[in-house]
Amino acid sequence: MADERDPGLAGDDLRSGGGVEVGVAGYGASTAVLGQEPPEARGVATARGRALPAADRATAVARRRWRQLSWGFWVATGVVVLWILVALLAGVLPIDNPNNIDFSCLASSSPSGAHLLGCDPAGRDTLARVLYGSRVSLIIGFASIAIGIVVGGVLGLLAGYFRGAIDEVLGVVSNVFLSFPSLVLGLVIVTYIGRSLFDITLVIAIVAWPLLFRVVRAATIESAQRDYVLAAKALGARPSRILRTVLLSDVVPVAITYGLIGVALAIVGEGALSFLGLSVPPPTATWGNMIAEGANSVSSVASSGASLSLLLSPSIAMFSFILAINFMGDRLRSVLDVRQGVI
Amino acid sequence: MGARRRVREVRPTDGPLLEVEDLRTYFETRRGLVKAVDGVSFELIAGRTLAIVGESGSGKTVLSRSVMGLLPQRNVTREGRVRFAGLDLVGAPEHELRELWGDQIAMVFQDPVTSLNPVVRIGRQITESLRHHVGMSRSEARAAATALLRSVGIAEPEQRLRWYPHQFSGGMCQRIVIASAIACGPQLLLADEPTTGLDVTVAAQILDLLQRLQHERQMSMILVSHDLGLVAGRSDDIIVMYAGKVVEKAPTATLLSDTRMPYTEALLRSAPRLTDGSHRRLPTIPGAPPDPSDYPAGCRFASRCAYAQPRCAEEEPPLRPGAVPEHTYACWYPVGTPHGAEALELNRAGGAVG
Amino acid sequence: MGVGKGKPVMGGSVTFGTEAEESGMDPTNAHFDSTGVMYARAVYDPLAIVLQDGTVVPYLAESITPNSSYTLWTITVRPNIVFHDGTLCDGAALKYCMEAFYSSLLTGNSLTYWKKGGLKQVGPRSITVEMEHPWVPFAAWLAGYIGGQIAYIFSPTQMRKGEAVLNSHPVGTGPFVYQDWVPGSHFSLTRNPHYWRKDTYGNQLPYLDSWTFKPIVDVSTRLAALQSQEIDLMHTDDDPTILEVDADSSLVSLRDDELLVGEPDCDFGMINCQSPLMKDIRLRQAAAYAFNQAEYCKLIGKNIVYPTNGPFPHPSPYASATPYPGYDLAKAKALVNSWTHSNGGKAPSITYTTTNSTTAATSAAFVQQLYQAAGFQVQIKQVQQAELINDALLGGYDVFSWRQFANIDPDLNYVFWTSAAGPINFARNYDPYIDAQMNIGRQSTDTPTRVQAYQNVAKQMAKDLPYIWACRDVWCVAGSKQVQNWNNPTSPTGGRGLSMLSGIIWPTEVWKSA
Amino acid sequence: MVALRRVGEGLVTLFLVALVTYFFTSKMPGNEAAVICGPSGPACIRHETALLYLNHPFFARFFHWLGELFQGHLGLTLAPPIPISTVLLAAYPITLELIIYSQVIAIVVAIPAAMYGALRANRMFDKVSTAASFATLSLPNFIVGPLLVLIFAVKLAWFPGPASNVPSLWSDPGQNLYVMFLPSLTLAVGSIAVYQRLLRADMIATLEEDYILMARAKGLSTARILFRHALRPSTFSTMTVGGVQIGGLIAGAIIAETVFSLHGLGSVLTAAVAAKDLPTVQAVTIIVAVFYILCNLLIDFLYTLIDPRGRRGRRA
Repeated sequence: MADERDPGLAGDDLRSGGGVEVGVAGYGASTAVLGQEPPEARGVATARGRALPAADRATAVARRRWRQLSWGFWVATGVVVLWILVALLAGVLPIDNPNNIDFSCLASSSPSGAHLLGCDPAGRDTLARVLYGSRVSLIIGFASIAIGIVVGGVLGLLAGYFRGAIDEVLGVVSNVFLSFPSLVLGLVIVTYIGRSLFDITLVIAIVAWPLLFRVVRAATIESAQRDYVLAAKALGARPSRILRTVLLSDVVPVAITYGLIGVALAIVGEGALSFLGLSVPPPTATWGNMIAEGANSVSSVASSGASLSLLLSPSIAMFSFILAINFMGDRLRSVLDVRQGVI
Repeated sequence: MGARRRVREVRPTDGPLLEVEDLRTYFETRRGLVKAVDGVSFELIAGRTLAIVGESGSGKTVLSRSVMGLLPQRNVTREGRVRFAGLDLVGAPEHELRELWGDQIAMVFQDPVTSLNPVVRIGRQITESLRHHVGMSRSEARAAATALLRSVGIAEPEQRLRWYPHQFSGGMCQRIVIASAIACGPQLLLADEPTTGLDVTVAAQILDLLQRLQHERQMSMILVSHDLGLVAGRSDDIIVMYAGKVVEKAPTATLLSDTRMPYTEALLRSAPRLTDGSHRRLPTIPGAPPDPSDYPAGCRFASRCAYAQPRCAEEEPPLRPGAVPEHTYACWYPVGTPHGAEALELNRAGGAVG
Repeated sequence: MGVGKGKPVMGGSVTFGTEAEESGMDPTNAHFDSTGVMYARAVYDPLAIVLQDGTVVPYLAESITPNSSYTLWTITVRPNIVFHDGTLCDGAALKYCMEAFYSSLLTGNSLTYWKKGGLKQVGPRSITVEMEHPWVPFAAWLAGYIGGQIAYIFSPTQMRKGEAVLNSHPVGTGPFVYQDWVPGSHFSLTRNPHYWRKDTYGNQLPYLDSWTFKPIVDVSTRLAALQSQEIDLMHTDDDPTILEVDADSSLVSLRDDELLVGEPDCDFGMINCQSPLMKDIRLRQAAAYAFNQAEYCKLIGKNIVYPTNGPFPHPSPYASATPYPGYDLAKAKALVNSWTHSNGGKAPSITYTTTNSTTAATSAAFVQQLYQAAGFQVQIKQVQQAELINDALLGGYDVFSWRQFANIDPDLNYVFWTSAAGPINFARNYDPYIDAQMNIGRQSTDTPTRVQAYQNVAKQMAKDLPYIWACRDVWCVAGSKQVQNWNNPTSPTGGRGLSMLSGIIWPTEVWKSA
Repeated sequence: MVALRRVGEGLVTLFLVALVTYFFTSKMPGNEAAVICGPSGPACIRHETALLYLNHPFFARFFHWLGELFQGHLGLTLAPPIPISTVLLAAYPITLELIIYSQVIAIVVAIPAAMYGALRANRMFDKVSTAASFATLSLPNFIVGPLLVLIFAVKLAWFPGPASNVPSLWSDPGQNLYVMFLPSLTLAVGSIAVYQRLLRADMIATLEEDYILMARAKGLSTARILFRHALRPSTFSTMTVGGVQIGGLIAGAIIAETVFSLHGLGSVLTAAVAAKDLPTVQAVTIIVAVFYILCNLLIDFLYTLIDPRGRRGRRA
């Protein structure tokens, strides 16, 4: 249909780069993106089999979609799984105790055979601390988002399906929480709740639920207006049944996709609190407090290979995990056809 | 219009204002090479109106843009010859073309609402080419724009200059687009389906406006349309395009009275007439145009043609002259000839056409 | 060193990087630590100054004289001295301040010897303080070291302006005038043009136009700031940092390890003697036996510091042998075992609280290893500096990593060691014998008797074990070479003052070469 | 009408924000007093408790606090008792400068990068810059900051490192910009990535629009088309996100101030949280939230300026 093309300024693949895709974690900035109302969808394929029963449609579409995942997705998944394994198995890996002090490593703490990534100024093995540090990040990242998805998801479904007063109230409540910059809200709640592993998980869940609430609510509203839902309603199906169908076919992919990005955001959030010295207190190793220590030791003039390793090792660990999980989220989103503008 | 600072002076020549010779425009796409314009030739005498007619997908829009050179910068092949006022436009670098665009050659696009930048006041959209090409000062350009708006029939032009496009109706928008296109007094105006999306009355008004402006300013005009009926009374010559090629070309009156190409005939039949009853169902042409990246051998219309014979699918018909010298067409079994009648009869008997 | 020599230059400004921010500048209300004492010395004047040999001589005061039984002290301030706000610093002002100190919930704790209503103005510039009992080293309290905040005389006018006004905007008679305080960022002062002191050349003091304190809690950042000349002076007791200072030839530094006056700071594990676990003496003994002082001072203290057996390490005049239990792992294990047996077979699980600096982390992990070797379960809790004192006050701890007790006279630790002052005895070791010895130390005029009393205190502590001694602590003040004369304070009569104790110097006579 | 409604909503949100802030920062009575009193003992705690209204029910305390807030009484920091307003007045320029400078850097870098990428979509530059943006979005600024210190302050020594004195912009603009460059860049890196992605995507869509073709047919130069015609309509998503971006920027400022030991609102807040200085936490939080809400209102307003069709507010 060359005739209908607009020979504009752009190159050939005009449509391929379109769409708003900044729902990537890493910043408050992108937390921010999650908090947005839907911008008008542009160039979104809507040729979905609307008339098909939801379940058939879902499986058929899913089968086709899984094949579209690139090798990059599987590499990213591999990285994420690897870190999960590390976090689970840190205790049985052949590494030092992360709080153990090697006094021979205090003086010359550059990377060596005994300490592959060197030691921190306190003589603790950097490799061990990086690997153990994954525990705090991963536990808080996954647990807080799990809580957030359960709370935000249920509320979002209810608000999106029933609308009315419940939607209004929840909308105002989530709005209030979103009126704080996320890190500031986190800091305020830390003052109130405390800084144990469980406390920080709770803090991040409190910060995260309004975002997940919005995502799920928007997806539910969109889904509730689909023909097959309207038809089911007209036929007198019970709300619980409709919610189950809607939940299965339309909302779960959205929740999973944004949940993944949420995990990355939660880990960044925990990292920021840790970096500020306001997350799980030392001596527990976290990526955030290690980066803070590394930052301090590189800024003093007497920086060495050890302080470089102390800064770079946890940074690379965190970056690799966040990048991988963001990439997974991004690929899943495009493959599951979660509307980029859905929130 | 004040002191013009022309970047390039275009001298009037004796010959036609525009000569197009074997123009080809191909797009490289993932699905293959799309031959949107596949060897088109025509001439346009200064002051005349040429209509290019065809269905969507026939290549007429690309042709109009290709004539101008207004094509994407990558993955496009444009071959042949386009001479405008003695200048060769094919192969000319874009910065040279830009000096002509908007100044000597202007274009009016299909959809007036999307052709205007929604976030820019219409005043600036009209004056920017004046300021750019003619070098007018802000106030000069403003005065000129006011006059232009008045000439395209917009009341209270001074106030309206400060309006945004969304504050106007579709018809008004098209008037504004036209005003901005003719701002610099181009010699050639390309109007690409200027009435799409407008209702019939407004469409007629727009076309009348274009005709009036053309006469007043002695422009040449190329009017691209899918509606043969609409352009019939407003053009001097008509080119009928199908699948990237010219299939019939004639002065308007000749084409209407002495149609040769079955495709033209089909287009004519599908055009509404004022004499028709309001509920007459228009016949449509069965089938769809061929895939532009994979044209069939022979006549490209053959698969949809009521006259088609085996030869049509094998041998591509050349353009051949009709009764008057300005009339050419490409068909083995032309309408209104014994050959054609015979072929049609044969197909009717075979039941190929209902 | 480039300090103290040459002809002073007028003008310039100096920034001092401190280890912490202060909680306030009202001496009746805010507890001054090393940083606070320096802040106070810049804006206030103490009534007295301690000299290099330990004698206390008048400073803002013209005279400080006791009666023969040390139960009535007469303090007279110098003539014609005015506060920064123009208020005259006279006998009335002095009485006002002393009354405020007496009624303050903070400093009143230290003044239990004062007779109620025993404060009288006896002349235009003089007051008398009547004591219940003799208070021999009272003058040391007026020299303004840690605990001796009653030395700092403030403007009554400012105090009367309302609660917290003085605390945030101090007005004294000192060499510098309060200009601006943004907590956590800077405490800025400008030269007091009407200061009462002149130097030996007759120049008006202070030399500098302005003085700024800049709290930089992280020690490596503080050192980096000094090296990049963002600040001119800093103090620290962080041993790895002291080594870095030594290695940097562009810096001039001074340590307080040759001190012969009073006692230095010590590093120790402070035990909460009332905590459910640690009130059992066996566990305190086990903790002492388990602690390898020699290794600790070598590895953590970088050999800058050395072990101590009590609050008066060598070369303090009060140093002596004590029955402090040295490192003996077998005895430690046996004691923990015996405790475990009598407590249902569960090993004692204690919390070890410390700050969150790198050195603190290293130290805590080392201590953890030592204690775990003896059979303790040890949880390390690292808190921010700001939280530390509250945790100590509220008493919710087992063992605290602590640094304290530097002073010019052991009597200044009266409130911390006796049962008189409640929660300020952070270790909550309420021992009548120690109370009695501290009173002897305070009331005796005989120096050997005093020394004996404090040595008895040290010996008793070695039995009560409220403190698990690690090492004496060494402070270091470091500066760039342009900053002069910060180690060389003088008394108004030209006597050589104590140069530096626990990171505290005098800003008054500092100058900066061009 | 719409504006009035927005303002009304804003006020309600502000009230609730204040309530949430107060809820999370008012602990059990007594604790705050204990922190104030330090070594001064229980008598002091009782005194302070009464003074601080701590022995009243939650809502009484809340409205008392809100009343004080309305009169501009932010109270005193816990220790030392400096008026919180003094502290905030000294701190806010750093934070504001950080945010503004970073956005200037981000815009200067992101707009050309996005334009060039969109113009040559899916070619080398575009692919590299898009991938770089994606990666950058996974790089938290507490990693970016130390890396910038390491490279530009420690190794290359081009810029001053942490704990530098920042002269005010008015007294010494050159030095101010010089010292603030690295901290601002720390914040800018994330913004660049966000803006590049959004602008590029929108720009690609805009370049397909008819009016761009029309502008081209007028013979305008590419630069003119990009800046005059394509840029503004391509900023809607960026603007929408930009409002919320400010939340991220405030978070980033907290981090950057910590990395570079700058005394801004972020370090005031962090120190206050660490010291459990509740009045200061309350004051900073409420001010930051107000700032954030106002910024979003402002962006709504800018949005209608940029999109003349959008008299209905932000595209939602």
